[in-house]
Amino acid sequence: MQEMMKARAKELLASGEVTRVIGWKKNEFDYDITPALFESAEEIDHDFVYDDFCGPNLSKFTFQHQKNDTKTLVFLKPCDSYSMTQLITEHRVNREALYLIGVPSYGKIDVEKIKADGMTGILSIKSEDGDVHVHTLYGDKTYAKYEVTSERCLNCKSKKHPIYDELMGFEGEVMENERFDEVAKLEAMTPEERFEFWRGELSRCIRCNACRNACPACTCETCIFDNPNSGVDQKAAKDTFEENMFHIIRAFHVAGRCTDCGECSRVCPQHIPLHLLNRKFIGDINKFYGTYQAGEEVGQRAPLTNFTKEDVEPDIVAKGGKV
Amino acid sequence: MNETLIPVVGVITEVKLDTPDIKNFRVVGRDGKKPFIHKPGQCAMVSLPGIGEAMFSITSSPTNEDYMEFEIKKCGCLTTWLHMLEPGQEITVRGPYGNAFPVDDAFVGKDLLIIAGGVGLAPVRSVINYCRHYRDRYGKIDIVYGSRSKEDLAFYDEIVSEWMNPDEKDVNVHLTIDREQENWDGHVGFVPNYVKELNFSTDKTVIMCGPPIMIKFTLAGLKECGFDEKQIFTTMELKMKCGIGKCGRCNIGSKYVCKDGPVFRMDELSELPDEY
Amino acid sequence: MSMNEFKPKIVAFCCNWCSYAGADLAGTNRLNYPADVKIIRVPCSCRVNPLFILRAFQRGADGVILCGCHPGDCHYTTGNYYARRRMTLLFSMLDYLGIEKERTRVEWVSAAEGAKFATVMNDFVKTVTELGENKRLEDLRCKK
Amino acid sequence: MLKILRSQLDELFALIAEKETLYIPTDATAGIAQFKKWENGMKMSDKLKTSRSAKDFFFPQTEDLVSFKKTGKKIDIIDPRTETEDFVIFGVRACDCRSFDILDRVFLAEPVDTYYKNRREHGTVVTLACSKPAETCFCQTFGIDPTAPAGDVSAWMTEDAVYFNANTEKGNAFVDVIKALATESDDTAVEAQKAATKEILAKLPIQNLKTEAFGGGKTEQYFKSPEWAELSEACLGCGTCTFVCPTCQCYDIRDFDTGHGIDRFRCWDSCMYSDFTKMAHGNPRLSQKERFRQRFMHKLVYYPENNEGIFGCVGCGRCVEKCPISMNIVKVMRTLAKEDEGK
Repeated sequence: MQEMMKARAKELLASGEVTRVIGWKKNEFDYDITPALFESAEEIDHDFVYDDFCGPNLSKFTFQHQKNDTKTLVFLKPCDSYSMTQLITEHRVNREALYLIGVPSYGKIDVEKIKADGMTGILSIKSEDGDVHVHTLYGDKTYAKYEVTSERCLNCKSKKHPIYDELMGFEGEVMENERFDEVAKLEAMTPEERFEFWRGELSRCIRCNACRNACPACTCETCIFDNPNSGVDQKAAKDTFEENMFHIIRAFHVAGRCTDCGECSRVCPQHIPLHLLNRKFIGDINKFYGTYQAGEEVGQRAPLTNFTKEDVEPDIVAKGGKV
Repeated sequence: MNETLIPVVGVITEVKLDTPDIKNFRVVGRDGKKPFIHKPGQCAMVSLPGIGEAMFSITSSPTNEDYMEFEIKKCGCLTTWLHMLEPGQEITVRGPYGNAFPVDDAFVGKDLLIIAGGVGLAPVRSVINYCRHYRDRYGKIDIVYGSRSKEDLAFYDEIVSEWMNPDEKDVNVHLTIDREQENWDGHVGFVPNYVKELNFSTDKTVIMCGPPIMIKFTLAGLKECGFDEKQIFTTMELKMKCGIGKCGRCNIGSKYVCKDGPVFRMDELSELPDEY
Repeated sequence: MSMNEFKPKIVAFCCNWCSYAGADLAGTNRLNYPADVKIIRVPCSCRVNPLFILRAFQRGADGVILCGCHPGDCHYTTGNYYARRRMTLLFSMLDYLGIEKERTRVEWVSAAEGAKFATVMNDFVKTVTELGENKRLEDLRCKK
Repeated sequence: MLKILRSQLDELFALIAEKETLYIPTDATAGIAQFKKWENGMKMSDKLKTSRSAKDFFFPQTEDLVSFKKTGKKIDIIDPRTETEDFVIFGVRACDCRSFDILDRVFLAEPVDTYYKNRREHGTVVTLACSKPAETCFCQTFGIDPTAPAGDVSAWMTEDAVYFNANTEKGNAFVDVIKALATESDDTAVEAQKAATKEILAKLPIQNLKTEAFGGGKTEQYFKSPEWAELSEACLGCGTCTFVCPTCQCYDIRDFDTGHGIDRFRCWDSCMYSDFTKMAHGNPRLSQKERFRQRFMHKLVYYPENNEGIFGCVGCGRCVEKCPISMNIVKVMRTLAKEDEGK
């Protein structure tokens, strides 16, 4: 796949159809992937990579390239593709300035899972035929790929590309998944238990804003948490209330627009399962207002900017959320 | 122990609307004396608790023993609030911060050329009044000051009644405004051009403060006239939080404006990266 | 603080056109509801931003109730339909984070329903009193 | 050198905690270790590094500076501080320990930051030598020997025992406390561990980066480098690197209205944030490129310029691990050093 992508990118560059390519590039380690801009065939030959570690969602990296006269080629995984559709719906990107190629994703490896297993001094990680070979200074180990696949990929919502100019590989399907199981487990707890759970998770937050800045739905020019006139522009949580508030408000602001790409949890340096907040909103929206997947098609109306006269009453919450 | 991050209370004793968007605040401590001693060009952190804290230059001369003055232009959140204050209101101040103009060494015995634009007169006014106080130590003093209009000239009353007073020995004030207006018979035009027109002799020491664009063109003009960068002093301002070179945001290269500045000699400044 | 002494602080956001008038009516009809209910008048129930609700809790509210016109009766035609969706989702989220769902409520009270306003408030205060102090979404700095 | 059996570790912690508050690294959740106040039964993490650095102990993420009470036009100033209690941090790695020196040079320089100084005086740092360095470690680049960490007390942990060696006055006091449990020992086991670790260190992939290309006086050369644009291309502008960094010391001062007064507190800030230098009339660092450049120039050029050539990085590798887009100081150093060679 990587070679196909490289070849196609070079072809499009050579033909002048596009002048820039947004893809991924490898760093120091096998698992270290940076989104990168390529402008020549040499750069692509040298650095371009597409493998099981290419987690970063490229949809938001197109922002600075949409005012150019010439087109930018962007490779999109199915997740990125949903985010891109949502951004186009919200008029945040200029579709005309982009050339989108959908590429399949076979599940990305979460290196944190490998590290959490106690592996350190990792020199290389190779993913081949469903096995992941980890070579370290302190010995080698082989995992079955599903053991170290990231949570978001294990619960893949869709392998379909809602938008593309060109598709590589196959036309994927919307997947059956168990992504709401964890949410349901939390919902089944008592308020005390839930509170304890979230306190434990959110108290680790260092307010680095990585979740916000990586999120393809967080596209405000000035975030409310950066706006000195909002009264909530705190840089660091001085009190537990503020940790809660930041995450509640952030989740609320992307409610109905979050495509569940899982970037927030991937980038969190403190391993806070932020996707569980977003999934709660997604789950509730599905339950209360009918199944809705943000980024499924261009021009969809987001649930929170929409209503029906027959919407459920808010006391549904008090009744336990059963419609 | 000197608690640099804990301010002291200052009482506003007088507020004067100097121009449509600039107010002059007189501040003393609770004991009626000046909150602290400073040198010309130094700054203080002024704050209204709950609103914010910001660095302002102390515009009064150290030779003024009675009170401290701040000349504040309304342009952001804190300054808007400050403009709403009335005499008797308490604020907090801490300082003094930064270096000062070398009034006691490099300037001594020199002819001074002071160039200011808009509210940029505030920090150099301290120098002017200090030099007027110790008149014998310095040579001639030329002041070129410009603003958008006559109304926008800060300290206009003081300029006319004191600096331009015929009794004042060897102080020449050259005022200019940007555009023609009624009841103004002085010079019209931008400061950089006016400085060139006045064609000063190049043995003067220059002190300059004003908007970045004015500094840029005046500097170029002065160099054209034959001034050396070593003769020119200016004062800088960047966002500051601590005032003591620790919070890490007011640096230009390896220099912190709050600690190593705000007064820079032009040749020192040109060695620093262009990020201000 | 023992339970029988505990008086909850309740913030009630009331829409200007219906619920605030409803509260007025309750007052002129001399219907009793606890003084612990602090009413904040808003132009429309959909003016209430999630931050308002959180801020109320931060500043020491033990319960927050939002009152608006009955769906279909909004002065601005559709405001309360949006508010309905927002608050449903927000309160569900608060519950998910462990802030008991009984501490938050939405009620539709028209200008003519003074009696309903009083009943609702009495009932809500009773519920929150039983729950006790809000400790999960408070800002300790404001409690000093 | 004192020796305590690892089986006695719990006893040791209890003994220390009897006198002073004790903090040890412990596992918080999968893959994350953090310093926590020791309580009975708490196990020490066997992770190499805590997720956040140890700078929190002396320079916490948020701390109250001063409070104000406003009545009418009057303002009263209240110093909220109470005497800091003595505390012990156990298990600080060599890199984090060096970071305290770097922070000292900022906070203890005139005018002294008394908040920081107070904590520094009351804290005893017990370092722990590394025996299992990770691939992201590059402390040797900055002349740190992870097998012989500094601190008030240095400790080495082997399979079955922990060895202690006091380096300072405070360290001696600490050693006096733990003497009850310890036996005197020679340093054979420690030397063996050092040798073994050094062999591993030699095999680390990003150790020994070139530092010759950096230092004071290089401002002009690197400030205008064309490389910054490409390096900062993917930067998200989040504060992860600065917040996990043990040497990043920038802070913001903010006011919070509690409803009955004003709390002025300081909190960590990040030069990567767009509002870091934003003023009412403009911003000298408009794009992420300038902010990104500031962070690395500060560590590699500005800081050494002001501090006798000492770099503002300790090679702990946290930014290498945590950056959402895997951009880090290692890559910056390599790219710029290459550019330097080309000159």
